[in-house]
Amino acid sequence: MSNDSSLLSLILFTPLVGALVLLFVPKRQEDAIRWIANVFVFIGFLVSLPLWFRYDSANPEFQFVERLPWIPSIGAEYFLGVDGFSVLLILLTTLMGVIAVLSSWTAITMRVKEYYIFLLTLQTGMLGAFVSLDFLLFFLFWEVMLVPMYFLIGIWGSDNRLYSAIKFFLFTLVGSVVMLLGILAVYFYNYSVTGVYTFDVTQFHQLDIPFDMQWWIFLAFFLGFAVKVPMFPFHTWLPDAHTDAPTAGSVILAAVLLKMGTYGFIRFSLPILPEATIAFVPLVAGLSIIGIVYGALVAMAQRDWKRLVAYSSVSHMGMVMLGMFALTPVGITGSIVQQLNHGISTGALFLIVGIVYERRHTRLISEYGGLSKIMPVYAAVFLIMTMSSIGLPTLNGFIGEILILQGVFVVQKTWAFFAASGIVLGAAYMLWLYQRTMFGTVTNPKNENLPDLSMREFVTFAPLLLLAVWIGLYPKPFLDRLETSVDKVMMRVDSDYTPRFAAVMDVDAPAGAAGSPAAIAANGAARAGGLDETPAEAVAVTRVVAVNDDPGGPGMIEMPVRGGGRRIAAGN
Amino acid sequence: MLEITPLHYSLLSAALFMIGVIGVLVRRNVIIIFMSIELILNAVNINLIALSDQLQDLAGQVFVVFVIAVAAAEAAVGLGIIIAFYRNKETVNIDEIQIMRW
Amino acid sequence: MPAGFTAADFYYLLPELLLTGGALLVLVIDVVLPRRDWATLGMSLLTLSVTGAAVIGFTGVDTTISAGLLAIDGFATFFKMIVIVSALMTVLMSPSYLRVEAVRPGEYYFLILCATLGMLFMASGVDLITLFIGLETMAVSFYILAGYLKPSQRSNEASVKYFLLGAFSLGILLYGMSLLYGVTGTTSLAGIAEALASGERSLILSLALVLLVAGMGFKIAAVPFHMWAPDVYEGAPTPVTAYLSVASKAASFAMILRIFMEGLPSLAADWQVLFWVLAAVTMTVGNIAALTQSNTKRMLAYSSIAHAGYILIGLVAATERGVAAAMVYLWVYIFMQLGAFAVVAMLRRQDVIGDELKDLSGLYLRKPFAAVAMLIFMLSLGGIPPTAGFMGKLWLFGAAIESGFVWLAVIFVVNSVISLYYYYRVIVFMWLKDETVGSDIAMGPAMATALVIAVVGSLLFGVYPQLLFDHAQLAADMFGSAVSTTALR
Amino acid sequence: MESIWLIPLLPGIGAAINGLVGIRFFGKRLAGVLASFMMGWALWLSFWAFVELLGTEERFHQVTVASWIPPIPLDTVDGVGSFTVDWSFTLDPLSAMMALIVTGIGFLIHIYSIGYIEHEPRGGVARFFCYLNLFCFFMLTLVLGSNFLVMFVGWEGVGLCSYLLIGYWYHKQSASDAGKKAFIVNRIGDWGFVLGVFLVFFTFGTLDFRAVAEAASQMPVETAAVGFGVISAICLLLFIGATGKSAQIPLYVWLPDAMEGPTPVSALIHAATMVTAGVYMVCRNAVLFTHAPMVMEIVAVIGVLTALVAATIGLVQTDIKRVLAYSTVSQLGYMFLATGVGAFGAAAFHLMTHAFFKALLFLGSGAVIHGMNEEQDMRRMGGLRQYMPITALTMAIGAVAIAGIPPLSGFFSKDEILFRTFLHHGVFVPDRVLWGLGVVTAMLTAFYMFRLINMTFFGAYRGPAWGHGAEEPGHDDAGHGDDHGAGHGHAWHGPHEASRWMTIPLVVLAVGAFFAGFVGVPIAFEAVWPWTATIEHFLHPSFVAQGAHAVEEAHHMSLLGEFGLMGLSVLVALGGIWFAYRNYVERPEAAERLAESLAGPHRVLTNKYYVDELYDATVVRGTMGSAGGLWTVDQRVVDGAVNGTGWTTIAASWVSHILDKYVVDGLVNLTAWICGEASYVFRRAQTGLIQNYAFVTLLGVFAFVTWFLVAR
Repeated sequence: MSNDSSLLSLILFTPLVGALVLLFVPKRQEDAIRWIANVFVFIGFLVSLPLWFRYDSANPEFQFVERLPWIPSIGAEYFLGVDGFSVLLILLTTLMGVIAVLSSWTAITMRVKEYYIFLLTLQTGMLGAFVSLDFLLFFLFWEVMLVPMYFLIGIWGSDNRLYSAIKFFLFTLVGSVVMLLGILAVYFYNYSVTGVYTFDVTQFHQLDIPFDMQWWIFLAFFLGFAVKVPMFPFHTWLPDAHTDAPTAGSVILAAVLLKMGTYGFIRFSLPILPEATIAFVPLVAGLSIIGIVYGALVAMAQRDWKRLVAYSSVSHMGMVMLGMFALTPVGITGSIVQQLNHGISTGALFLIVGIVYERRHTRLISEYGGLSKIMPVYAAVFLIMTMSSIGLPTLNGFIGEILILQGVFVVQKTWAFFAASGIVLGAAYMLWLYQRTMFGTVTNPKNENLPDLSMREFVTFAPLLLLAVWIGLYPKPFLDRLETSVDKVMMRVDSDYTPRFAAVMDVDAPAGAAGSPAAIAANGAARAGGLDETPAEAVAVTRVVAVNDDPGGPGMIEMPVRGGGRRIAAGN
Repeated sequence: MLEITPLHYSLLSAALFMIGVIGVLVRRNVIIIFMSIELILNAVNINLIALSDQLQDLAGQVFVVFVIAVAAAEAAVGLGIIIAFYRNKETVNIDEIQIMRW
Repeated sequence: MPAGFTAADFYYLLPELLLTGGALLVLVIDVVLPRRDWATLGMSLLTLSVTGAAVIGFTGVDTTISAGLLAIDGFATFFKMIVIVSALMTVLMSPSYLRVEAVRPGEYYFLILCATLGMLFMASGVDLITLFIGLETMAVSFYILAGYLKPSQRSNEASVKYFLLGAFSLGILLYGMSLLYGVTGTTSLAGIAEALASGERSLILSLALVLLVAGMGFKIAAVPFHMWAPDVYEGAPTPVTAYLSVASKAASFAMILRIFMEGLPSLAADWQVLFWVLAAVTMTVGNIAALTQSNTKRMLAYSSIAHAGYILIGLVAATERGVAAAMVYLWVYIFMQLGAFAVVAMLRRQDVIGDELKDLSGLYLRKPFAAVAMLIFMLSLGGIPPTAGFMGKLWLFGAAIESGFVWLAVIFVVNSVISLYYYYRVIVFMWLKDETVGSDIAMGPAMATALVIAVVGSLLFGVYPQLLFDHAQLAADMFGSAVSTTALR
Repeated sequence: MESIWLIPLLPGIGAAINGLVGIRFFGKRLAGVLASFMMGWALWLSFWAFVELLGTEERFHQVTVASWIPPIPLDTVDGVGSFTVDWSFTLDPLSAMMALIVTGIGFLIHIYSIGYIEHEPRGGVARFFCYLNLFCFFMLTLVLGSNFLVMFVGWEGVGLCSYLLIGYWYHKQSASDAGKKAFIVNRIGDWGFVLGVFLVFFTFGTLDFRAVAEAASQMPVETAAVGFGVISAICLLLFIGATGKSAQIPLYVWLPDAMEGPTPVSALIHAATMVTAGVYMVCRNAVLFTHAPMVMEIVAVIGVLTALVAATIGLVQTDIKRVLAYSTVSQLGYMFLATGVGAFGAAAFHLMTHAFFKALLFLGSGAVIHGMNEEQDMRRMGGLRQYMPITALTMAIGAVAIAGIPPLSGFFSKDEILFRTFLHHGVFVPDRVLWGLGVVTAMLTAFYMFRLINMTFFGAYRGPAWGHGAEEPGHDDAGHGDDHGAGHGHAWHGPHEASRWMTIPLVVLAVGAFFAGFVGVPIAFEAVWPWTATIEHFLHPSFVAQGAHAVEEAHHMSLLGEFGLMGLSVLVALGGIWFAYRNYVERPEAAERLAESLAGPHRVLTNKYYVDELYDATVVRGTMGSAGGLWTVDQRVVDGAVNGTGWTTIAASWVSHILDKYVVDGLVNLTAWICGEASYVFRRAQTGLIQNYAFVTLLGVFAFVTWFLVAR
């Protein structure tokens, strides 16, 4: 394990430092401000790259851990650490940050300084939520994000920005303060059991909270996270916020902010409240499916380009939630991958709207048409991203959707049946949009001289295109990184689940106890000693199938486990 | 012959208190309202004295001294305030003290 | 109860003595150097600083002096610091305001210091008599301060209202105290607690309880005893309003906590219910009424009412954590509330009264620092991390949940969301609107210092609240729980 | 054989080069040549892979390139399985044959396209070849993929390319509409397909075709007695996918519209390759389907009905490409009929021969359209054989082949299907009914094909006149092919033969269409032709599970009977041809008179195109009537239903939108409104009067006291 003791802090605070530096740059030096913001956010991306290479995907523990006392009197700590979920989401965040900042170069012409300060602060807030392993710290960052986002919408947004901004803010706030109550309930319960005041999430992951209490806490968490996701019927802030936000704001909102909700579910709701999670599966799945179909249908009726994409988010995030609450490893894996995909493709779609909006200052679909002829490169990028969004194989969306639907299917066929209809509807509204904007003849004279993508604009798309194809063709590195994290969640929600990393676990651990948290801890301790010796033992111990020498995870053990898998819900 | 018990004092005090309260609620002249408040304070004083006597405890009487002193201070300050107000507004009708509302 | 005074009594009274001396000196200086505003200002600041230092000097002391009339303990020290820091900030934000209003600062500072003195006694009083004296010292000073702008009808009116209603509520409070005295036979809080320990109840006791709650409720502006607050806050000079809304509230809370936690713990079941209702109604009415205000001061008044409701939650919980939560909240509250009023005070110019929301419009263009500061105060009042307000709310949440008052916590949650709406209206005016009115805004060094203190306080205790928590916890521990913590259901 | 993964990859690379570089920088010819070269290379590789395959005993080779989705535990019917998918490709007889068809025909069509597309602007040409290569990439992935998901990659990918190519002239509303329609209708099928795939995994714990087949072969056949089991469900779901991709009832409506695309596209995608993917998929899962006889029956019924309905509609079409489109639908129906009766070999055989003659016919029609300056209406053609002899000859060969006249290829494959259908014993459908419908369809096929040939190449020229540059041909029937981009502004000099780029592929295909049938000569000819049923024997291993190398059951029937059936089908075909000849070539005036007397004076010769329509009607009478009716049905009902569905969806979406705006969001805003109103109420309570305030205070006190007295 190669843990740099302060890598996460570095990643976390680079954007904030950038914001602080910007504070001291004179307001009029707009280009300097732009350069500084771009440089800092790019450095932020660069320093996050080691996470990709150094993350040990065979290690079930949290990695790159940093732990300092923060508020000892209530047991809150500055406790950072990442696992597979957060690594991917952090990388997504830093990358989307670069893209968002870069895409704002010409789009933002007023109050430039404040704009970049808010954008960079937002970046730190989002990263903080992903790296925090202290629940209070998480909550702190979770709330911190709201303010810059509020300003991004409220100051640099379009027509109805004040309404949208306050709606976004209050809506998400309602959810999150209720969530805070839930957090405190867990906190005090933990105290009553262990006698220690702590917000340590890894400790919470080992709690066995009584079911009644779990039920209520789940509800509290649910409100907080579901608003952010957003799940039907808590989604109405989203179209407004998206529509009125500036392009970079929409991109960040879609690509990263929405992931907070799903991340919250997977990091907190599922492992801390496993029984309640199982009890709530029908509700969540139902809402997700409604969200999928409903979001798609409403998207189809939109006349506003951005609003259409916003509603498509509702649909896609419904898919993500459904996959997660299938509570199968495939479903959860798919759900995380789909989060990345949604970030990539919807982020790109918002950029795409942003580009014509910047040129024409209208988002009405009817204002456009025939752009293929005028802006061929733009049309090609849009096409690829449309295909990514509707889940065309070889592009990223497909991997996520197929994993989710497959994972859902084995649990409850009817869910998959309805959810898969999203595939058809998704194709319908996206292609219709594409046709209305890109195809046909140029009827609006204002469109005749629109310039095609500039080099800078193309550069904002390039990484997204690359990622879309990469995940589509070879998602293995991503899936590998999720493996142990998914297994850990699965072990919480399914006591019979045999994790894949069981193969590298302690030899003495009895098979039945392999899934217990204690065993993980023991294993973690054992592994701290040295990674290299374990695979050899592992081969001797259990049913190891193949040692894979993928560059992403040296020494990773793959093992398709057969055994008494418990069916979660009423599958037949 | 009726014996005057502490209860009687308390009843007197309560009556005085209510008179003061009603005075505060119904009178229109600020000065009279202020005097009603003084009535309330005196109700308190009677109560305290009677109880002090009943309990054979001096604290109650000490308390009364302080209340009287404070009432005097309040009277001074209060009348000053009312005069200041009167200078501006030329009225001490309480119904006209309503610039600030809602 | 040993008779007579000892040297130790005077030693422990050092802060109060210093403050009294300083206050008198201010008066003297005002006479000696009539046109030197800086002299009275300097003297006031010096007095407050020295007093503060003296208070800090008694950290860790836990004793009762003056024949059991005053307690010098962590709780008292904590509240004294709250009062002194707010007094300092109030003094700092005053000079420019007083200059614009063209009033003599000497007596003004004297009265501020007098009010402070009263509050110090409220913080350390453990006898109904001392508490009453302290309360009145404070109240009478405020009656005058509220009407300090003699030519202003609004100020006059505020003064009259505050005076009449204050005296009225004083009557109610005193009547309650007299009944309590009758039931228990003592004015000492410890004695009262002892007398009531048996748990006997009577009608008179209930009546006394309700009257006490009503009387104190008036001071902290809890609904339905809050009616005076918006009008007085609006009419009083802005720095006075600031001081009134922060320090008088903090001192009153100190008094409430003393009386109920130390004097009436055996009646906890009764007053918990009372305060539960009071808290819920107060925060709801305060927040909702604030939603549609267009006057900043009035809005902040309602907000202050709502905050009183929040803080009452700590009392409802009636545990060490609850008390600590209330203390933490009051401490962080001074920074955000005083800061907000400081910005409003700053907006007062010759041509602009500056207390309307629209006067904030375009502030970010004129005084970016003030706009940022106000943003932080608003976020803090709304309880958004990483500001101090969040940490305060966190403690209150925690106290409520730990004691099992989940529904109250939910009401609290809903209210904090509602409250954000009107705090955001302020932000909208400052940041999202560009029109500016009136002449340029000046920010003197004193005002700047006040703002900086407020900003630093609002942020520091949000990011690293440990110091504060420790003190609050320590101070609250002396009460013990009035009720056994109901474990989470 | 190890490098079969290169076969799809090569066109993929071609597409990438043309797409990334070509659109900007390549000349028209270079783009075409590059794309064709890639296809040629792929053809070469396919050919050698095929040869190598013949050399192996096992006739099966699988190449895994990389892991795609690494193993993740997932529940299946029996315990925890492992969901994993590899990028792996399979070469077996079926895929080898398909690869040859795709690369072979694809190569020819690429070459043809170089000539066809040369009037397009430069970037457009590269774009066209990019799409075309991309299509081949996906099609070959589909064909060679060795598990459901890799196949699905191709399956969806060809859909995308189809979308792009149909909408190639995207500035035309009808073209982009058609592309969109094709994609969405296909997606509906895909919805069934993916559910089928999920069920496959859930049932078998794997997605590999071979493993699935093996596992399925261990399970009981789900006959009517056993009931509709899980395999039947899988097959039904997969078949839904096939109906979308292969344009079967009820999802066939997109295919005729797809003719908006350039003709080479129609030839390659909508005739020879993509639309046969459904058939291929069913054949690929032959083992599964044979275990679900009830679904087989459904497949057969759908197939034959599609064949019949499409053929009848084809009778009255006047657009040359639409005739061919309906013909394709009809022929695909035949193929499904074959799979439905268990004759997978026959289906694959017909698939192959169809690829030849239908590609030929489409390319021929493309040459005609090209020569007629984008005219597609057959009523404006006639007598073209003198202007474009090669086209006429090759198309005639194609028509004879599709009509089923021996010894051309169509005869053998179609006859095999009819023969096997004749022998088939259905589950629900009475014996011989399917066969009877098939024979009727055969006759209709012969008729409409020769109607097409006759109207186009025989008789008098009915098209627009042409001058020497100045005169523009009249286009009063708008909607067909006027304005195909900037490249068509040149003056038209009358019908003319196409360039070499186009005629050479026609000739090659004609040769293929002529001789391809000889690989599948019926066993009845054993005496005269020793290599009978070669293709069926060759393909057989693909249709059975590994290790189950039982010889295909013999289909016994007397030689006389078998020849009798052949004779009958030939006769029927000749009958159709004769009918067409009689009414379109021999006595058109007579038919006109007939029309006059039967249809009433108001429909007489008002318009010469209209006369042709009426002429058709009077000649074919009842068939005509029902066909016209069905056309209407297709337009109004089936298509209407599709549009109706679309409309309903849009309506539903609007309802949802309104719901969202006024109810869901309304609740949110309502809350805000209530708060605002409450705020107003509280404000009004603040009267400013001291006595009111005192009164409220007292009220509070009284309330508390009362509460204490009453409640406690």
